[in-house]
Amino acid sequence: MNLDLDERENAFREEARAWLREHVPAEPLANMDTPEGFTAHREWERTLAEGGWSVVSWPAAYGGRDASLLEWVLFEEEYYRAGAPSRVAQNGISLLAPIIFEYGTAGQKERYLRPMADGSEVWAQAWSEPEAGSDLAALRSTAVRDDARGGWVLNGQKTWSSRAAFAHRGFGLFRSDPSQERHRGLTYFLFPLDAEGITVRPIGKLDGHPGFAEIFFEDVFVPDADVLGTPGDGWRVAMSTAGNERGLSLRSPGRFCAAADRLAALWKERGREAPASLGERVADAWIAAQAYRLYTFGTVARLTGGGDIGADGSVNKIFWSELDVRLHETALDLLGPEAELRDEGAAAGGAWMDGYLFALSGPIYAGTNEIQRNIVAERLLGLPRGKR
Amino acid sequence: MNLDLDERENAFREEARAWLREHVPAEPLANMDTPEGFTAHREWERTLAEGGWSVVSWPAAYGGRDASLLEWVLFEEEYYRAGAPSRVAQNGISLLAPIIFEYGTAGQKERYLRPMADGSEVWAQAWSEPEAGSDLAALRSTAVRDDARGGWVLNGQKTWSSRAAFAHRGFGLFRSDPSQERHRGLTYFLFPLDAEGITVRPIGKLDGHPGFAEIFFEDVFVPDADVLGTPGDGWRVAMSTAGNERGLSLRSPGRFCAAADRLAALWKERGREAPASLGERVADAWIAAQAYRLYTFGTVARLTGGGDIGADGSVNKIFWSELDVRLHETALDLLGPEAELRDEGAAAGGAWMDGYLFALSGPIYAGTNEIQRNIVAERLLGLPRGKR
Amino acid sequence: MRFALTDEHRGFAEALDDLLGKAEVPSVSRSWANGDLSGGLDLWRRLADVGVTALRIPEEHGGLSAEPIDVVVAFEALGRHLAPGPYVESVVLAPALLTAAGDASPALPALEGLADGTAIVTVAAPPATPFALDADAAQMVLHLDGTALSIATAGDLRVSVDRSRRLFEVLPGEDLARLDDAVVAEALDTAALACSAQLLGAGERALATSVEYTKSRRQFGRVIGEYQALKHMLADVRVALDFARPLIHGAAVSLATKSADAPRDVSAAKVASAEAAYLASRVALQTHGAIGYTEEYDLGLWINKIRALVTAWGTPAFHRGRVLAAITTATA
Amino acid sequence: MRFALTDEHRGFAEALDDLLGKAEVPSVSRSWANGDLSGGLDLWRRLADVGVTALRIPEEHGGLSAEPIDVVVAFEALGRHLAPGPYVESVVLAPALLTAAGDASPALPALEGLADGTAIVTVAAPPATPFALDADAAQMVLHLDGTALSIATAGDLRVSVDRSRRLFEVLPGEDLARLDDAVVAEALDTAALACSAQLLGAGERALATSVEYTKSRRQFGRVIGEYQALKHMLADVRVALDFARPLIHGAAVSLATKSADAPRDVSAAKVASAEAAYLASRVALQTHGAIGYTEEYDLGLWINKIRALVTAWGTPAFHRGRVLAAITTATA
Repeated sequence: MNLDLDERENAFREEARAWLREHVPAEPLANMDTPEGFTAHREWERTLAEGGWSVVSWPAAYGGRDASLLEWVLFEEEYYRAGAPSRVAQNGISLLAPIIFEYGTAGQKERYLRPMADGSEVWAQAWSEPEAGSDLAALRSTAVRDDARGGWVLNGQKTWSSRAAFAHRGFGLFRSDPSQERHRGLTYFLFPLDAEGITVRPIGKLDGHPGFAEIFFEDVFVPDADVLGTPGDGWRVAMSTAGNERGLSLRSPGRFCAAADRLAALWKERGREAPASLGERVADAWIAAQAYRLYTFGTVARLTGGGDIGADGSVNKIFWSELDVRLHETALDLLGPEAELRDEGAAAGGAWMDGYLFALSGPIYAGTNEIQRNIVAERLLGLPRGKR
Repeated sequence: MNLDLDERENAFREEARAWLREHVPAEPLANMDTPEGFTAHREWERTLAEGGWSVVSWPAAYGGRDASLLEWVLFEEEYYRAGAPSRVAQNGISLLAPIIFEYGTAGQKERYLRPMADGSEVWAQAWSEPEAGSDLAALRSTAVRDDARGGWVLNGQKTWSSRAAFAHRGFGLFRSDPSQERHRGLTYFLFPLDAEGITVRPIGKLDGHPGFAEIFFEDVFVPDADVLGTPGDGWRVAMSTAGNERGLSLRSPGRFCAAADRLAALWKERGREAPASLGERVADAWIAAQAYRLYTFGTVARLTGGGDIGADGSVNKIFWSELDVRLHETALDLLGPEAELRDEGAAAGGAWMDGYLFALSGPIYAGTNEIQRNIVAERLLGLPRGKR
Repeated sequence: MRFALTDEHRGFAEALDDLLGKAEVPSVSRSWANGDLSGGLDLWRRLADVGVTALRIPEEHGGLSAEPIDVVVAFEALGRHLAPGPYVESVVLAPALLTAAGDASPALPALEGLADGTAIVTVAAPPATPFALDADAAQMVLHLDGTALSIATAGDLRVSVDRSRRLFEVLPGEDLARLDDAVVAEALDTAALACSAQLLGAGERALATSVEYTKSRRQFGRVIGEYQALKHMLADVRVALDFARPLIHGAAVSLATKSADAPRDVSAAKVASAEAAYLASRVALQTHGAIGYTEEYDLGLWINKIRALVTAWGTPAFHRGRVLAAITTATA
Repeated sequence: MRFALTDEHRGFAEALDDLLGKAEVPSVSRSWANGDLSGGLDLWRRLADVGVTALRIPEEHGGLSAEPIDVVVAFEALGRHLAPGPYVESVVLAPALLTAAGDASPALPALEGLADGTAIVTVAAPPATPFALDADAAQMVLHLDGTALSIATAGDLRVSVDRSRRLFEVLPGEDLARLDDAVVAEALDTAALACSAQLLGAGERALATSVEYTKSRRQFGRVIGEYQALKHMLADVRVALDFARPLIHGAAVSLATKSADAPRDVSAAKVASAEAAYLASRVALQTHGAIGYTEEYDLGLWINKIRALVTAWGTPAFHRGRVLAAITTATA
């Protein structure tokens, strides 16, 4: 039981810290869900890639550093501590890339990974449909075989596709075997968002920016080369992504630890005028972030020892998403009557309110926390599935 | 919209206040679920009755004062503000008496009400059975017709019978028609707890005192005179009690307002050494008690205007039971390392911990708060019953 | 004692619900947020026609001399329907300040215009209310600094999470009047009460929308309103709102009777209504899922409104502090 | 970095679970509460046989010089199984104090007896720990006042909500030794850590009991564990406990490495474990219903134990205050 870093890990961390100190933009970039912000964030991805920091855990052959899981966590800690920008390439790197590494063909790896790593191609996920939200297996979008052209023809509608308003490419599941239901007969496809037959309709989020979109498919042809994994096997392929999304990779502790440190600083600055009770909530937020950090180190040890995340991903997701909301609520309460401000003149340039609005999506997305609690109760505690 | 008292109400309140100031014991009585405490509490009931304050809302003919609903609330406020003892006769007065007034025969009224009002006969409720807790309609205890003797023969087992360890008489439902299921074919019986064939096994509560008991029935004969309401109609008869128990009558706002005032005093005494956050929780507890008080005045207005409580009784029960727990948790947190003490040397003679342990039963009894939330969701919000 | 709304109150509430229900207020609110005030000003005039703007104007100035409980009834409706504009300022606070200032300064506007809705006045009253809401919709911006009242100039427009709250910085002018402490305190308390009622109305709407949605949205083969987890969340919102309302009504009675407990009671009402409405908004988002998180679905307007009002007219911490101070003095 | 228990730790935990699981500890605890200490003292000796009492005694005095993480492993088991007796005092705190006092006073007992379980020492350390736990089971009562250590006389027996916690008032004697500030701080922090581990174990047991009960108890024609409301409550307990554990392990590492952050980390651990265990106890009561509220059903022993430990060795408010002080200094 220790928290020691070895020489290589220390060196890795020092190098990351030094590079970030040098390169992180002094001024925050515009919101990534605006045209100018999207461009700025892609440029930042290119800068990261040039420094070799965009995909540290990938093999060097694809622009990574073969970083261990622990090193990835350390990098993320440094990244957020440095106040570096949000990752516009996140969906591709976190959700899609692990699948490409596991199921992708040599051609897919060659074609997609490097442009993903340097921000030249940004990916959007296309899971949900209007009638398939929490109940993802209810999806209805179809893929029909086109032997003549050697591919598939997609029809239907996806929604809540993060980044799709500006992204270049998308990935998602389609029902390729109409005789099958629910989790069977689905296929995992990759497609350009400017393909013929695709219409993207941006959707504004609570903060007013088009952070997600609907995607309409009308006879969209996708060649066999862009099927990921085996046709019909899409659910299994995708669920390894879902596990990632809920688990370690999407929300590293660095994010919350950095936010908790900023909150402590805010308390130090404003606490004198604020009610003392908020001090206890600041402490609670810090404790929760620290718990998440240490929990993650425990997960790293388990995964490194060959274990897998399994339903603990749900425990993880419930915890970080609720911690994130509470932490930002505490910050807003500290800001008093100015809490509602979002402009650049607001405290931290409105970052607390923006962070709060972002945090509100946590308990909803990637499987609502209600779904996660079902999973924890049934898979970890062994309670009967029943009718709920 | 006003909170004004008229002359009669003011006079009533003044009289109650003056009498209580004179008569409330200076020292707290022993816990009512001990032999000596039970005796002391019965004596207190007799004192109350002699002053005409034991059953203020009953008709004068039965020892009451024909007090209006509002006057009853006012009396309760004064009662708890005066720090008067818990009411050992509560179950009879609150749960059974309303039923006797509505469904009882002249003989039953004559026989049972006065001894109930002066504490000479204490009643225990006998609703639950080992397999019928939240699901009361699953009860299995039976009543078999005995025409020869002009009555019924009871068999079975009741449990969680409050006060039954020391009480004189009990009331409860038995299945009198074995061909019927669930809510049908039940009959409401009154019986002496020392009847032949009855065995009472006291059960200690978390506080160590036998606050409830199991009651075993083995061929217990009950004459027709002790059937309350029509045989087979027991569910309907009893449910008007359940509504009472959950609603206004069992937990008057006076109890919580007095506790909140004591909490404010404790904060005043100890707040300087306590963390400031507890001050906010003291405020929250007081606000909740005040909300409950005003809500009750609103309910009084509605009931006086001919409305009925209905599913709002569930809203009520959820609120007071959770307020009670939070209020006592706050007090314990204020007491710091001494919070765990329960002896006479503890702050307020251990009353905070005793009150806390008592409060813990609130979210469980008289229909768990989970059941109450189902009722609120389905009956007030109109959500579909479904499979839950 | 009769602690209940009268038939007149209910009639007034129904009239407002009827008027506002037909006015497509969410769309008016969106335009207002974008600086197109025409729809909102039109709505202002129609609300003036049914008496809303005259509520707190003395009868001798063409108003209704209405009680705080009437304010509560009106503002619950305004909150439920999301009406944009400086209602708290112009309908509740400014009349009290201007009445108190009396003829002290001819520079101050006449009450008659406020009463009939032809004039709109907004007010900044730091520290709790540092900005002037919707100054560009008002003919005049007042600035209240302690008991000193002045006419202010609107400065920069700030951005609130609720974009229909157009917050302007203010540059105070010369003092025009010094008001009585007690008058200022009562005026600010009545404003906080109006805000509490708005929160209650907004919370009720968030709950109603959620109930409606969960009754129709299907997932896993059944309507999601069948799931016990959602039922219980929604039930908790019902409970919270049901117990916030009597505190608001009680505070209205305290203000009406000039009770010494009025500050305590207003604070209790603001704390409870903010908490209940916020819970309603969080549960609404959670029951709706992603669609509730969108700008185009109207629910988001209420979610953002509630978030902004939680800290308006005194933060929960400020109001809890007032309650604590009052009850620890009282139980001496 | 390897932030995980070793096989040795797991083996130790299993051995303790095995020993305690067969010892009918709830019944031992009930007797202990009634003043019949024989069963508990017998259990003490058996735990001494597997090394529990020697953990924090230096090797040169016949002990194991074990790390804080070993203490954590042991005390989680003690909490899970409800072992009565002054374990925190005699196994964790007294060894540190006596080792530090060294030969300063021959009046102090020898460490060897503590190590082999033949001696039991309890400690009062006001203000956080004003009473001496189970003084009638101890050969000696120590009193720690700041850094001053004395031998105390046990006074009146007080009544805790957890009746197996026999709290005695103390009459301090003459100072026997003045200890180093840092040593005292570390000793008290290690005691708070042990208490945190007890809480974690007790919380885990409350959860396990609840899960088992909800899988078998039937109401309305099905097992109550099918109800989503109960599922979600229990899931929240799982989450809370899972995130308290790494804080406890992290604090053990901080203490082992003499980190300057140790007080902060111990406090974080105590806050989180108290909160998680308390949640576990509340949910346990709520899932069990009336049976959980009875004295005779064992669950109540854990419920009362957890309630008492929440405020033991520093209240949550005290520990939150330490965290806040540490993090606002660090982020200067």
